[in-house]
Amino acid sequence: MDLNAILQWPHLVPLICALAIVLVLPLVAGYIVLVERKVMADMQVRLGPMRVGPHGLLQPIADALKLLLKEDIIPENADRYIFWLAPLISVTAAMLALSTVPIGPVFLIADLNIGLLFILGVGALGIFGIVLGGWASNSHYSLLGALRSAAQLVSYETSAGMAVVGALLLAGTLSTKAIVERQAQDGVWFIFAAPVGFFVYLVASIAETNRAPFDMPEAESELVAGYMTEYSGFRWALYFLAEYTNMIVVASIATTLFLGGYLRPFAGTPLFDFLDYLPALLLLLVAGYCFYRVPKQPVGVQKGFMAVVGLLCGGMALLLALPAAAPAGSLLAGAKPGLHGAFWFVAKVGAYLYVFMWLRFTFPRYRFDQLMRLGWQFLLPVGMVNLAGIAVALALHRGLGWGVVPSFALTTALTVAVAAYLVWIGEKQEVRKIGEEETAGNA
Amino acid sequence: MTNGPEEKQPPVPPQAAEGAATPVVPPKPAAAPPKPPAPPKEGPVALDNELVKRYRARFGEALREAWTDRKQAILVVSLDHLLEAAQFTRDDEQFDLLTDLTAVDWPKREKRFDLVLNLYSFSKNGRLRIKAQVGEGEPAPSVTGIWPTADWLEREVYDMFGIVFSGHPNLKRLLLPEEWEGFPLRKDYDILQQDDAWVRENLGIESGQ
Amino acid sequence: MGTTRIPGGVETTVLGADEIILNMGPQHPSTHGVLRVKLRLDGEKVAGSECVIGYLHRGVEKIAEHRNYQQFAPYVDRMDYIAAVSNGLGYCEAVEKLLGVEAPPRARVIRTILTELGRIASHLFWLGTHALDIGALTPLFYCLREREEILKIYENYCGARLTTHAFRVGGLQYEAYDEFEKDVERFCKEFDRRVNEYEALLTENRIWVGRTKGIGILSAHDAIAMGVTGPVLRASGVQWDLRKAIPYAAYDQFEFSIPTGKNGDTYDRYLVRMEEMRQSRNICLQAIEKIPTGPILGKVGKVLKPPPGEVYHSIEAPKGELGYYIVSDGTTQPYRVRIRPPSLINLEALDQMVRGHLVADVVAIIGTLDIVLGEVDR
Amino acid sequence: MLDLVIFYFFAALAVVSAVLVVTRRNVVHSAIFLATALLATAGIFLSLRAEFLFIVQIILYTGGILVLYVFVIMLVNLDVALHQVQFNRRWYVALLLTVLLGAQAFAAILVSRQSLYTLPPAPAQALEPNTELVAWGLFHTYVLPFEIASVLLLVAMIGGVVMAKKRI
Repeated sequence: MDLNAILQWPHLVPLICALAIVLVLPLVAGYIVLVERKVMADMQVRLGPMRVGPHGLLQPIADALKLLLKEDIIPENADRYIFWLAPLISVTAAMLALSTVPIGPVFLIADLNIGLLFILGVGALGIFGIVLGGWASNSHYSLLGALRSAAQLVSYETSAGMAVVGALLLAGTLSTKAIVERQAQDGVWFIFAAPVGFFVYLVASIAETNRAPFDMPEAESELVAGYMTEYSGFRWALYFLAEYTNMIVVASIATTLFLGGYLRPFAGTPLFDFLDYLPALLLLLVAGYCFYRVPKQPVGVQKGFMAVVGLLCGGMALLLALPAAAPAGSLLAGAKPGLHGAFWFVAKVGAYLYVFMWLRFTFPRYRFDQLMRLGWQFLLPVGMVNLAGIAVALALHRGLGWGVVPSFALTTALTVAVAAYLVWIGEKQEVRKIGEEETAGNA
Repeated sequence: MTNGPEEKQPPVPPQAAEGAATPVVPPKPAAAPPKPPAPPKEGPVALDNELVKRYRARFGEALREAWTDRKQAILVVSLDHLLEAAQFTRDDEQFDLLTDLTAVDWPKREKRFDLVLNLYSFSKNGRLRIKAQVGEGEPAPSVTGIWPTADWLEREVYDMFGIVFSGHPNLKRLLLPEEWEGFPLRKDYDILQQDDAWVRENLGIESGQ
Repeated sequence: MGTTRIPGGVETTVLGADEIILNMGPQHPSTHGVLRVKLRLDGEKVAGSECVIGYLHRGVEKIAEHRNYQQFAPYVDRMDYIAAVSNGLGYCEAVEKLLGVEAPPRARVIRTILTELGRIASHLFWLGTHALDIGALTPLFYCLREREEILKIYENYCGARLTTHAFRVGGLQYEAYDEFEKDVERFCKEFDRRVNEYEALLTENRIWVGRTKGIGILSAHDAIAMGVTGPVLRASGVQWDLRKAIPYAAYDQFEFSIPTGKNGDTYDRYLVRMEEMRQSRNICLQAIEKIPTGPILGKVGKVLKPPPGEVYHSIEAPKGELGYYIVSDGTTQPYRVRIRPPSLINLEALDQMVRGHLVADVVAIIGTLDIVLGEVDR
Repeated sequence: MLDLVIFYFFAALAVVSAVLVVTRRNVVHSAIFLATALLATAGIFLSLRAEFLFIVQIILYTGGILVLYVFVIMLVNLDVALHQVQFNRRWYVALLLTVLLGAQAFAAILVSRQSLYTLPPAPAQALEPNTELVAWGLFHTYVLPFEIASVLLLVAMIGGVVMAKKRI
């Protein structure tokens, strides 16, 4: 069998991608944790992990090993089978959801024509893992955490759904790849057409992934670790993996729907073609910094590892630079959309995740009822109004022949006004509630 | 007059200067100008000011004694009238803050415990100490109905001295385990002593020492 | 909530169908040590609570009866270890009162400075952990950064950071070190900006306000009935601070105001403590300007033998009124030492404050009471 | 061939888990098997290339309704059911009904056997994206019945809220 036939095999790329997801994702999740810790440390005037590997670069691996070697405890009165099954459900659902995410025009497991629905639907199955895990642990903390989680996920899924549907109206298709292509055609990322929708999705996605300030189910200071309280070792790691995979999933959806997916900024404008060199330059900078740090490492092994990291970054820079510089039509230039697409996609997902972390270290935690109120009384109405607004804008544009900018500007302004009104109403309610409590206390 | 160490103190004529105008005297202790060390007479001084007169008028013989010690007013009432006196102190004399409630053990005395209530009045900015003597096994009236804060304080006294408070809503040990034997702050409870059986059973060690 | 409120106690009502008992602690991340709270929950609403304490009971009051007056001084540092200096101040002043001596002016001013620094350190620690309980991770680290500066001053002064044992009966243990004023001044100058920084993170934050406003309301009347003192009482609108009401140490020489709250909720307690930190800083700045010269130790003998009698002396510790009731029988050992721990008595109000709130609020309320279990249990 | 294997796999899974749903005593186990049965059905839809139905099955039944079931099960303590006899004496009535229902279904298959087998198999690749087909059917061809059904559901929903909430 010759090479060409293998390359032409339609299942080759999906297979590679699937393998990559299953095998590499734990590593990626581990490094996201490391990045999170580093970001947190930076915001909290400290250094974060520094011991394992240079600048703590091997920390995720050490953590994974530790988790694997930990004692696996199943509580005595737990439902053993469900206890065992629950984390698996969570992880499987999260990973399945990744299968229709277009990491680049090529790197895609399945281009279903219901792609986005698939991500949403399968992703939501993860809730079973959480609820069942919480129930099977036979502990109040776990059960309360699980119930909170279920309620929270169901509530915010509706808001997220509204935001997603808004963007889908713009795209006119459910296929993830086609959505991105549509943004390329229109020459605008949907975040600019539906900024309110993006905001709603941002908030809802944080809540859906149970991240601070919405990390009710695992509010450490109240419910210890929520549904994960009784879990330890590898099973706990699976939950953790599911959580971070879910973060990647929601970030991918946001990237695909609102941030132009794998498109370069100003993809259609030749004037900005120099941006093609940006990825390579960035990585080169990182590589340079790594080499600069090499002599400062304390031990030989660490020096070596730092150099390897530098080399890896350098290699990737080369990989990204060559297609950009190669003459059009050559084999290398043919690889450009794929490689650069992947870079931009990962960069956008990373930026989205950074916002997650930033919020987490800045805000206190919502209380459960406040979170519910925010979801149902603010986010959902705003999402609906946003959806209606987009529909109206499209009707104005397509039906009445208005310009794109005025029609969208008008509806967006209206949506923002409604949102502001809702905030005002909420504020008033809050004040009244406090007043009532006071009088009740005095009576 | 059987009152522990205070016995030794000979009765002294009523202190006139500070006690009369403001009934309770927690005079500004560290007053602004650092006075030359001419400390006032330390130790108990019998007290007979307006406040005491009011108490005497109200309770008569039930007010056993009144004196100041380090310029702090102390009243001793009989145990039967403690509750009444407490009510009077809070409502009429406006000592609305029960700062502290504790006990002192005088094992050689006939009634071995002193129940000590430290009170503070916001309106007078003054303190008052009310004492009552409690014998072993004799129930003391609970003042939780007057100052709710007495709840835990009485539980602690019960915990440490074994004084039972009648009318307390939830009298059980506060700091020590429920099943503990003995009352550690009594003078006959040695500092090395502990409930060995409890320690053995619940902690699984031979001795806490 | 028609049930009679019996603070601290739990009614023996039959559990309703929807009621569960949730046990918080003694090993729980937000009970600040080994506090155990048994919560009776109606759904997620708290229907009642009972505190189980004593896990850290060391019998400090019993130990006191078997040590002489000086030997016992270091023990009190182990009660409220977050603000150990205050404990020492209260004890030393109480014994001084018992003896009828006074610390020299220089000692009193330095005591004031160190105690106020201790108050700032304690409030900082409270702020960090309280914010952490409510889910804000970051303020803790900023607070600890500032607290570290204070601990460094302590370390330079007496060699210890936490349980300082900085004072002794009759004055000070050590003379202030050369750079003392400069260090305190540098810290105070810097600190003002830092407090503003914390306030920028929290005071106007919608989530923070939402989590703390209207939570754990304690009216002035209830607060006095429950005997709570310190910032908790002041947040309920009672302008009462022992530093002003019955001045001790050198507080009568300095200008400062007593911040009070209005609603007596968690948010007001937060604001009161933030303002107290600023006031403490003011006191420190004033105090370093006029540290008098002179001896640091008054005329006390090597052996302390107070005449028989008793004394109650209390100071405004960061947590509230810290009182010492000492009975002397004329020997070198106290006959009885009773410590009035502010944390214990403030904690007693917990039951009243948590009723009708959610579990999440219980955590906020425990945080806002600012208890130290070392002091609660002694 | 592969299609057939996939079909039988999912069909067997659906039937077996459906049986387990009613035989398990533990309600949560039943719920899990119900989820499995629903997912297996979704799998059959997918093998028929009815992608939209497949995902609707998952989102609505598994992700929506079943989550609610599980939610309720967790809230209500159902330990009692564990100790109860689940098949009571009237089992023969149920059996009779089941047999009748089965016979009816079987008869229907027999009668329509002719027409079922004469339908030409749909060419998989030639199908239009069936999301659009479904949308066309719902919002164009059968828009009136669809709207009527929607209003009915809305009424039911409001009724449910009113009944559940004591005080609005």
